[in-house]
Amino acid sequence: MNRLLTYLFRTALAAILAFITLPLVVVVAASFSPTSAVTFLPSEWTLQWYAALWDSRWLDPFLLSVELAVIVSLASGLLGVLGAYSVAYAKCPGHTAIMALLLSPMSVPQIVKGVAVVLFLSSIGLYDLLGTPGLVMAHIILTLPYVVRMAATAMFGFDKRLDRAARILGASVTQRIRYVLLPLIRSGLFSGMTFAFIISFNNIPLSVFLVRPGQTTLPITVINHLEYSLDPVLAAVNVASLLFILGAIILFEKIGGFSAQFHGGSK
Amino acid sequence: MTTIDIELLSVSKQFGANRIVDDISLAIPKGKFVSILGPSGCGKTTTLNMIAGFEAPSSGQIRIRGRDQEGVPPEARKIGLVFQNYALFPHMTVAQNVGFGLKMQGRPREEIADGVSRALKSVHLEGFEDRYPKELSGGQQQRVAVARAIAPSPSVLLLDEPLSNLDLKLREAMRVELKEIQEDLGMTFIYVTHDQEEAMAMSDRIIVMQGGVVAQEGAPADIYGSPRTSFVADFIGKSNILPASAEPGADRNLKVSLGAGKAVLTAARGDDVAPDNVRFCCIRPEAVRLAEAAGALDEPANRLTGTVQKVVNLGAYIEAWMLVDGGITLKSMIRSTRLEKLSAGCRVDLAIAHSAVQLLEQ
Amino acid sequence: MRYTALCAPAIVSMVLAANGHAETLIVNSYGGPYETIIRERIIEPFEARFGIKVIYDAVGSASQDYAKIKATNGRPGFDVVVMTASQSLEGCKEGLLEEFSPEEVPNLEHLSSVIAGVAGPCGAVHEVQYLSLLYRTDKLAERPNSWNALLDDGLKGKIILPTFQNVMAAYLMEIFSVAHGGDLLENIDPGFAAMAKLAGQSIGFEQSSSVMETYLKGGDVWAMPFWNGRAQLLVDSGLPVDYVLPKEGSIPLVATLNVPKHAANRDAALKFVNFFLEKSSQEAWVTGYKVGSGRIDIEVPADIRAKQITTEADLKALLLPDLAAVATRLSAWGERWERDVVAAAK
Amino acid sequence: MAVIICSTPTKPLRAVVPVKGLLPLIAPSLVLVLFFAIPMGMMIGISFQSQTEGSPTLASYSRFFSNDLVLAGLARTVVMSGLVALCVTVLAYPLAYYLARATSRWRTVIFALAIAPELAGVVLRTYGWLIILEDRGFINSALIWTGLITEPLPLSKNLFGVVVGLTHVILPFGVLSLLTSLQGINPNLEKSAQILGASRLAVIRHIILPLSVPGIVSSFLIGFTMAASAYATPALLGGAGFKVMATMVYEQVLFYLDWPFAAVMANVLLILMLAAGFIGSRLESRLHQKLHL
Repeated sequence: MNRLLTYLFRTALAAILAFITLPLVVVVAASFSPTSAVTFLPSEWTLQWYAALWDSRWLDPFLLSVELAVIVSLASGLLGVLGAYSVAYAKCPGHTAIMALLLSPMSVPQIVKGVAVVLFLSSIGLYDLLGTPGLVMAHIILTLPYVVRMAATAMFGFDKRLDRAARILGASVTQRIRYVLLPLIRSGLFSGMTFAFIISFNNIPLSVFLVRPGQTTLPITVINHLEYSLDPVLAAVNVASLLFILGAIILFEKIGGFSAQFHGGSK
Repeated sequence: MTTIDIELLSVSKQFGANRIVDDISLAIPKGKFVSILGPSGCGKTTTLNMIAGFEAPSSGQIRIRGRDQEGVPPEARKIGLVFQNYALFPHMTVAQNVGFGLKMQGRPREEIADGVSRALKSVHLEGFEDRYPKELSGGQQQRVAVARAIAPSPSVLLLDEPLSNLDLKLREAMRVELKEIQEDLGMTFIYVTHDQEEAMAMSDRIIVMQGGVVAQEGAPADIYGSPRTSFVADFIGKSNILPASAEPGADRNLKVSLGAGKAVLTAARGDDVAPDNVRFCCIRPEAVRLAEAAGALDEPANRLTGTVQKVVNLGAYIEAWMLVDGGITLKSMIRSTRLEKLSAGCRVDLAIAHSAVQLLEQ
Repeated sequence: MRYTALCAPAIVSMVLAANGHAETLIVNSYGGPYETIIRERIIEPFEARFGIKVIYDAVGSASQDYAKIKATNGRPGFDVVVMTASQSLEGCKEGLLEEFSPEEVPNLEHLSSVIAGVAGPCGAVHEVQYLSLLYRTDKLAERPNSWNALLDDGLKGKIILPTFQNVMAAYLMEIFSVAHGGDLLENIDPGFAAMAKLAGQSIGFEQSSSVMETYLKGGDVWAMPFWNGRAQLLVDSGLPVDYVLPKEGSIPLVATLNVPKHAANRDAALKFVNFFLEKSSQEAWVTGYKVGSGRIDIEVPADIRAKQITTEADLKALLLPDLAAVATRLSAWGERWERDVVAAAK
Repeated sequence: MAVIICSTPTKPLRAVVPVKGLLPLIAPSLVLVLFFAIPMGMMIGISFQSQTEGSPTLASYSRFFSNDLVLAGLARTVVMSGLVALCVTVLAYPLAYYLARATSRWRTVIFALAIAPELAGVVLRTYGWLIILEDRGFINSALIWTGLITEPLPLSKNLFGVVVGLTHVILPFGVLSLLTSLQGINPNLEKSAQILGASRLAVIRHIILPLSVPGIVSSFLIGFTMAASAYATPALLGGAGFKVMATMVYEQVLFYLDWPFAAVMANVLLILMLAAGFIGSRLESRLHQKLHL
C-alpha cells in the first residue's frame, strides 16, 4: 500500500515536472530548426538563428533590458526593504492596511497600469519622463509588491531578541540594521530582487506603452518581430535570454542565496 | 519469567560515511522502564527512530515481540511515541488528539470515547477534552502527549526527551508521574534522555550510549556503583577520575599509583580488570570521607591527609576540593552537619574505602 | 516647482539631446522587410539630402502608436509615424495630429484628390495597398477571380480569417456586403451573412498577419484575404502563391504619414513627409516595397503597374468607405462579428 | 485601534517605534502614490467620462452591465481564473510537499525546475504550448499518427488551451506559497500520526491537508488574481474563440479606442480581484483561528 503510494507520488511528480519543462524543451528544439516554420523535432539542426542574434537589432534591446532590470531590482530592493521595515519590523500604526496598499499594484492588470502611467505623465506635462525613466518607475510599481512581500516574510521571522542583544552591546539603529537585520533577511531580500529582475526583464504589457523611440527592450523587440514573421530566431532569442536569466540567478544565488530561504530549516 | 519485548541484533546506521549507530545489540524486557542515556550525538535518537520505524537500519535486525520489523512501517508497529516538543496536532482538541490512534484503528465511537477518558484519567487531565493544545500549559501538553501515545494501548512506549522543555519543578513531578503511569499500565517504556538524573530516577535499566555504541548497560545502581569506563563514570553522577596504573599488592589487593607515582592507594581487587590494563581510577566524591566520620567504617580504607582548597555550599551537602599528599586534588561531598569545621586552608584527615577505588580500563 | 527633482534627469537628457547631435528625426514605422526597404529607398537618401539624422523606431502596430499619441496628447516621442487613413481622420478630429498645409508639404498637391480625401488633412498618403485574395497556386486548379471563390465547397477548412481587431476583417465584410447587394455602411446585413458562411469554411481566426502567413506557408490554408503588399512579399519569396484583385473590387489600405501635434522636430518631420511624397521617392518606394501610390504621375514598370494601384482608373475602381463613419460603427460591428461570425465558426 | 493591534508589548517602545516606523515608508509611498495611486485615480475618473467630452456619466457602466457579450467575457474570466487557480493548487501541492520534506540533492534540481517557467519569457512559454496543442501540433499529430483519432482534438483556442498555458505560467507562484505553508508544519506531527497507526493516506488527510489549508487558500488566491489579470497567454492561446476581460480591455484601449469603456472593464476586473483578495484574507484569518495555528 505504502509502496504503491510512493510510486504514485513519484509518478505524479515526474508528470508535473514534465508538464513544466515540455514547452521549454519544445522551443529549445525549435530554435535549432533550419526551416522558418516553428516545428517540433526538426529533422536537421542548425545554429544559424543563434548567429543571427549577434547583431545590434537584438543586442541593443538586450542591453537596455539588462540595464532596466538591474536598476529596477536595485531600486525596488531598496524601497522594498524600507516598506517591509515599517510594516513587518517596526509594525507601524495600521501596518496591515499599509501592507495591503503596498501589495495592491499586484491586482491591477498591467495594461491598465501602463495606460494609466502614460496618461498621468502626459497630463502633468512630464513627457520627457516617458521612455526609460518612466519605464523604470512603472516596472518598480510592478516589482515592489514581490520584494515587499518576501522581505516582510523574512522580517516577520526575525528574532527581535537579536536586536536587543545588539542594542545592549551599544549598536546604534543604523549599525543594528547594517550588521544584524540586513544580514539575516538577506536571502528573503535577494529572492525578492531576483523576482524583480526576472519580471522586469521579461515584461511586455507595461513596456509597450513606455518604451522610447530607438530604445526598445528585448521582449518588445521580440513582439514586434512576431508581427512580421514567426521564425526560429524568436525561439533562439528566448532561449538565449532564458540562459542569461539563469546565469543572473546563479550570480544572485552566489551573492545572496536565492533558494536558501526555501531550503529546509523552517524553525 | 520476563519476555523480551524489543530486541536489536547488531544494528548499525550509516549516513554517508558517518556511522551514527555502530553494531549495537540490545534486549529490552517486557514491562520495564528502560532509559537510553547519552550526550547529544551519541546515536540514541537514531536508535529510537529505528525502533519506531522512521529510519531503516543499514545493517542488523530489529525485532518487536519476536518479529523482524524489516519493511514494517511505523504505523504497523503498534508502539507509542512521545516527542520532546509534544507534537500535538494543533487543529484538534485534546480529545481528538488522544483519540487519534483509536480512530486510525477504526474503533467505534463509544470505544474511542472510552479510551480517551481512560487515557486522560491516567494522566490526570479529566475535563480538558474540548481544549485546544495551545490553550494548555507546557506540563498539560506533555500529559496530553503521553495520553495520546498510551490511548491505543501499545505494548511499548518510546519517549524522546519528553521532559526537557519543562521547568525543574514540573520536571521532577512528571518523573514520578511517568514512573507511576508506567507501573500502572505495565507497559514497556523506552526513554531517551541526556539527563542522567532523570534516567536514574525512573529506570529499571539504563543503557548508556557513546559514539554510536553501548558503553554500559545495567541497573541504575550497578552503573552508578561500578561504571565500566571513565566516560560512564564521568557521565553518570559526579566523580574523581584520575589517570592511574596498578600492580598486585598485599592481601589480594591492588596497589594503585596516581599522579605519576607520587600518590599510592590500595584498591580492592575486582575480577574483571587485569592490573596491567588499568588506565584510570574513579572515586565517587561521597566516598572521600572525613576520617573522624569514617571511624565507624567496617571495611579497610586508605588514609590520607589533605588541605581544603575550596568549599561550595549546596545546602544539604557541601562540596569540597582537597589537595592531598602527592599533589592530587580530590572532590569530596560531605553532609552539611560538619560544615562549621571546614574552610579553605584546613588540614583534614581523609578515608577512602578500598572498595570505593574503582579501576577502569578506558 | 514640486516636480523639480523629477524633472532634473529629463532636463539633462534634453540638454544632451540638443547639444550632442545635429538635427535628428524620429520615424516610427514597421519592422521586418518593411524596415530594410524604407531605410534603403527613403531614409538614406533623405539623410543624404538634408543632413538630418533619422532614428528609426519599429515599436508598435499602428493602433498601438495611435494609442500612445492619444495617451500623451500628441507627444509620443516620435516625429513621423506611419499609420492608416482611419487614424489620420480620428487624430485630426481629436486635434492630436498636425494638419498639413500646401506651403509646408508642397508635394501633397500631386496626390490624387480621390485618395487624399480619404485620409483628410492630417494624413499624407504615401502608399496604397488593397485587400487581395491570396491563394496557393499549387492547390487551386484555377485562378480565382471573385471573392465568392472563398465560399466554394472545395475550400472548406482551407481558408483562414482575420480577427475583427485586424482591420482586414471589417473591410472584407464591407466588400462582401457590396458584392451581395448591400452597401459599405448602412445596409451591411448581406456582408455579415456572407461572413457567417465564410466563418463556417474557415479553420479559425488569427489576429496577427504573420500567423496567418504560417498557415498558408504550411499548406493548411489555401486561400485567404491579405493586404497585397505583404502578399507580394510572399510571392517574391518564391512560395507557390499568387494574389488577385477580384472582380467585385476591393477596399484599399491607405497608409499615411502623420506628424503628432507636438512633435519635437516638426520642421524636419514635414521635410520628411514632403520628401517621401516626391515623385522619385514614390517611384523608389513603389518598385521597392511593391505597393501602390496615391500619386498617379509616377512612372513604374508595366509588371508592377499591372498589380498595383498606380492610376486614376485604379483608384476610382476601389470601394472607398467613409472611414470616419466606419470608426463610429466599429464597436457595434465588433459585437455583431462576435454574435454572427465567431459563433458561426463553432 | 490599529495602534493597539500592532504595538509591541513593552511600554516604552509603544510610544516611540510606531511613529518612527513610519519614516522609512516615505520613499516607497511617494513612488506608489505618484506612479500608481494617482494614475489609477485618473483611470477611475476616465471611466465616468463619455467618449466625447462632456459631463460625468455612468453610460459606460450601464453599457457594461447591459451587454451580454461583455458579461459573458466576465463570466469566462471568472470560470477560467477559478479553474486555473484549482489546477495550479492541485499541481503545485505535490511539488511543494516534496520540496518541503526532501533532503536529497535532487531537491535543488527540482526546485530549479519548479520555478523555471517564471524565468522564460511569455512568448517562449506560449509558443511552446502552441506547438504542442495546435491542431497540427505535437499532441494531435501523435494521436492521429497512432490512429486513435482522425480529426484533431480542439486543444487550443479554447478554455482548455488557456487553462493549460496559464497554469504553467502561474504554477511557480503556487509552489512558493504552498511551500511556505508546508514548511511550517512540524515533521514530528506526521511521525506522531504515523506511529499512532495512521497510514500515509490518513496522515495526508488528517494532518497535512488540514494544516496546510492556509497555504492552499493563498495559492488559490494568487492563482485566481494572476489568471484574471493575465493578458498575453489568453490572447495567444485563447484567440478569437476565447476572450476574457484582460484581452477585451486591450482591444478597447488599442482597437476601439474607447478608453472610458476600457476603464470600466478594468475597474470591474479590479473590484473582482479585490473582492477575491478580501474574501481570501478573511478566510485565511478565520482558518488560522479555527486551526489554532
